[in-house]
Amino acid sequence: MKFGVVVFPGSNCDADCLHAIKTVTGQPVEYIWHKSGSVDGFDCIVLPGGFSYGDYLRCGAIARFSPVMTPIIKFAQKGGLVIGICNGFQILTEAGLLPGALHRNNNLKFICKDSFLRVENNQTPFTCQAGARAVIKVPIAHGEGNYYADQETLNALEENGQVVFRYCDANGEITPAANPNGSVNNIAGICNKQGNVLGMMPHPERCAEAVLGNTDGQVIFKSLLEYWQRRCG
Amino acid sequence: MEAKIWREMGLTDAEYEKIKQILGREPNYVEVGIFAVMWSEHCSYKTSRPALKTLPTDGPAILQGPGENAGIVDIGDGQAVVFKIESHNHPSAIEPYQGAATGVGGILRDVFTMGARPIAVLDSLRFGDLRHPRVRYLFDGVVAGISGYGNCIGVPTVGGEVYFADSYEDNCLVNVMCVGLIDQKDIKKGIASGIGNPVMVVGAKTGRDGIHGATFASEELSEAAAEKRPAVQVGDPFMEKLLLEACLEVIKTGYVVGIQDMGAAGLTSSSCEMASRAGTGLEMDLALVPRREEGMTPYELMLSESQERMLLVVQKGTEDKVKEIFAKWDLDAVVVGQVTDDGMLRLKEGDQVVAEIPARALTDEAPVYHRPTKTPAYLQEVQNYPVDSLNLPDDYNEILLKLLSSPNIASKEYAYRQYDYMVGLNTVLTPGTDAAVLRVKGTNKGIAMTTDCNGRYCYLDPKTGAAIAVAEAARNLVCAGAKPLAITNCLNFGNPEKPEVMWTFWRCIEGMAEACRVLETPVTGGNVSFYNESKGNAVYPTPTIGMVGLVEDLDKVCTQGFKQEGDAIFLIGE
Amino acid sequence: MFQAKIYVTLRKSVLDPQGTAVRKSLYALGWHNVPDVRIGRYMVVDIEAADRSAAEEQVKDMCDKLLVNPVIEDYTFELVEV
Amino acid sequence: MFQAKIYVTLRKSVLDPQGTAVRKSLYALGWHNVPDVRIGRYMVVDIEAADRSAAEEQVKDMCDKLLVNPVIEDYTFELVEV
Ligand SMILES: Nc1ncnc2c1ncn2[C@@H]1O[C@H](COP(=O)(O)OP(=O)(O)O)[C@@H](O)[C@H]1O
Repeated sequence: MKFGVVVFPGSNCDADCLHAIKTVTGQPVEYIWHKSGSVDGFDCIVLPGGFSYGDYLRCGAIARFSPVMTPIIKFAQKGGLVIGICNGFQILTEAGLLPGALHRNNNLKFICKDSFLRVENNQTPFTCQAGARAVIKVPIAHGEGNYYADQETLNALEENGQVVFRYCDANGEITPAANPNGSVNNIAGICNKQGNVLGMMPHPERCAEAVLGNTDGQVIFKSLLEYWQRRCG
Repeated sequence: MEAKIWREMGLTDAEYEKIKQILGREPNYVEVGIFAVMWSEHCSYKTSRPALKTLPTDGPAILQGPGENAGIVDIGDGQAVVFKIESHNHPSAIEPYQGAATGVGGILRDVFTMGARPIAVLDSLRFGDLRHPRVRYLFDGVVAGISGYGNCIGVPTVGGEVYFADSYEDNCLVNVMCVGLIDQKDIKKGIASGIGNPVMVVGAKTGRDGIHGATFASEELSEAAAEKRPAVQVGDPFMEKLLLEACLEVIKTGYVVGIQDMGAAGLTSSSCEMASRAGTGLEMDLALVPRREEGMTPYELMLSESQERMLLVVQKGTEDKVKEIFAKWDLDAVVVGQVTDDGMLRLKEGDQVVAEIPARALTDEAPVYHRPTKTPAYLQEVQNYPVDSLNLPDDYNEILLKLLSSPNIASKEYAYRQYDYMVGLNTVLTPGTDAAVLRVKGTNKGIAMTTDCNGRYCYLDPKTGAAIAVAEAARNLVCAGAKPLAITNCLNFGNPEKPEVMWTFWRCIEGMAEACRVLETPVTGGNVSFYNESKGNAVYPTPTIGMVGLVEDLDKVCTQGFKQEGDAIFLIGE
Repeated sequence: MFQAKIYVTLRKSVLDPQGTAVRKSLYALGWHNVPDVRIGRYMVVDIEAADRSAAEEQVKDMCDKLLVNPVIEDYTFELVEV
Repeated sequence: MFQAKIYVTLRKSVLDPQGTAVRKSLYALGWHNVPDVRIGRYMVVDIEAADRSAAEEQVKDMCDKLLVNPVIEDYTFELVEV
């Protein structure tokens, strides 16, 4: 299985994603430059965190028009696996691959801390190795992770099981206090209707090695590999 | 030239005479401006140099001591740590967000200009009493600025300190330290060697940012209204991120002979320092410098402090390849001149020479002052304070709670929560413990780092206070499981023309030197910030220490806090 | 040459934490007579165009494509010849 | 009740990285006829005041005290009765 990590100007978790994927899955992984016109040969595309184009105008708004996004949108529409983390999630919403929008945290500040996530749907390619309603600890680091969608969109997301992760407390309870940024319905990550595109604000690549004190994020990369091997094996 | 002009630029009459002697003629306006910034306290260290010379700077691990953009220590396996601390006090007191943000930008450039990838930032902050709205505004703005710049560029801010005391009320202190990692073979220096090698300006376009405020009133500038020259620079962390990646990429190619960031005094300091270190000259055509605004004069181009720019000397014939790499990152890279053999900094506008100064006259030959010192009167009073006469409290619980609620002792989570301290996947010990520890990928080693200083101790006893700052930093590293290696320092003091301030400065240096000798942590560089005064009084003498150490075995790092019921508790030391 | 002044605001249904924070600060400073504050973006875009209607069309297009996110934002703009 | 529309822009020679990024992005999208973009803030403040001149004075005061950072920003505002 070959992973590609897109490098936009201003991406800063690109190297982290590459490192984590290599360490956890042992699979080949390469950078994809934002000016690249093709994503041929890749089985999973990662849009990493960071501040693409400085987050100027709106997070992800300018990156969405990078040349590489044209083949990525095609790839996604054909069922290719795409995961956007933090800024990558913002880019996916701006590009219309995922519904809704991410705006400023309701405390108006950048927040860097561990958060607990409840896996709301473990039937996706990104979570198939997680237990039902599993609780994982994954750090967030963002200033604009406040997920918004109008009521109609929300209803559809909930009905279709597109809400993949929700902020919860250590016991898996979905409470307002566990919501770090004001996201509607405590949403931390969603997928598209087909289930092949995931966007999440927390950073699984930051908790995928024992030396960093937490390995809960591994499950996402392991799930992808497992899903891929099942489908292709 | 009228005396008014050089005086307004901050030169004394004697300094002006010295300039005339050096040049053997009257300087022109641009030249006076260049001398004025290079001989300013900020660039020349003219007051602090004699004291700084007494600091220990050598040791087995030191690869680069003071004098370059940053210091370097050996951590084995052909790797090294590059680090430096710098102040951005005055800009932050005017515009806290941008002042702090550009402070981060500047110190990052000092580290990646050596070829190192920055892996961590630490901050050391001082404000007045938080009950004042203005102080809260400064504190909020500074933290947001560090967060805004550091997070965006993707270098984790992994530690620091904050203290609040009245003496910092109008004059907050914002010291930022950056730590980078490098393979020793990639180390680059700020030298302009190789006669005929091209000189390139890279990064952001030059604007009228931060040109010395004192020169507003002088004649040549009168047509350009003050509003055209913002005294505050706005940082562009996105540009810096591109610059960082492009510079590291270009340094790897081997085309780069020398590289230096344009910090204070921009093009002026970078060009004459690079030439002077190499014993060469530089000739530049200012008409070629990319600019943000039309009609900029040579004076403005030379003194602009626009952020996110670098000066490069590359091997002749590699210009196009260098340009290609910068173009890949959507950045300008423009040849503006070349290295010469005559030791002169020669500036032209097209064919016309607009300034011609021996490069060394601006750096090594800058004036040095041995300013008078005098024991401050307050010292005797505070040192003789009859501590024994204090009443003992009745309720220690109440006192403890009171202490814990002091902003100086309370958790600093408010600040570090806003910093991305994890990006980079190296942070093994995160904020909230004695020192930060970052792993070195591919090894089982770690680098520990901390910033420390108790200004109040330094106020009460400057020599012991400074020694305590070094010792505290060392203890913090040791507690994390590291062996202290070396320090960088940021010396924040009041007006050095006041003998009392100068006296505390000297004593602090003495204490620091002694502690560094004893602990075998030499000084690899630092920064001096004078004229920090609040309501006419100096801030507490605040010699901030930034220290790095080596963790040989990451499995042995240690965090503070009791771990398990039943564990024995020891108190060690005297 | 035309100059477009574009005003972008958060849609009514979207919470505006920044506006709320500013309203509270104003209150704390003694302005108890400010029931609502909304905060948006103000963009000034210079544009070379043959005539007003061409400029108008292009500005609209820029807003729809890049400058505004219709999921959370509304916009209006004015055009002046300069 | 009055409504103040406040337009805050960066002062002329202050670097506007955001505006520059947007201009470059518009260029990449094919708008080669946009020589300049400046980005600022737009605030809508509702205010109860006895009359227009009282409202005006208060809005000015708010801007100077809180809403605008005079070191790097300029502002103008309009007032309408609502
Ligand atoms: N301004 C700051 N920026 C980042 N981290 C900070 C800052 N201030 C304090 N910290 C972190 O908070 C923790 C406690 O700091 P401090 O109260 O200064 O501890 P100590 O007095 O034990 O050295 C440390 O991990 C320190 O790095």
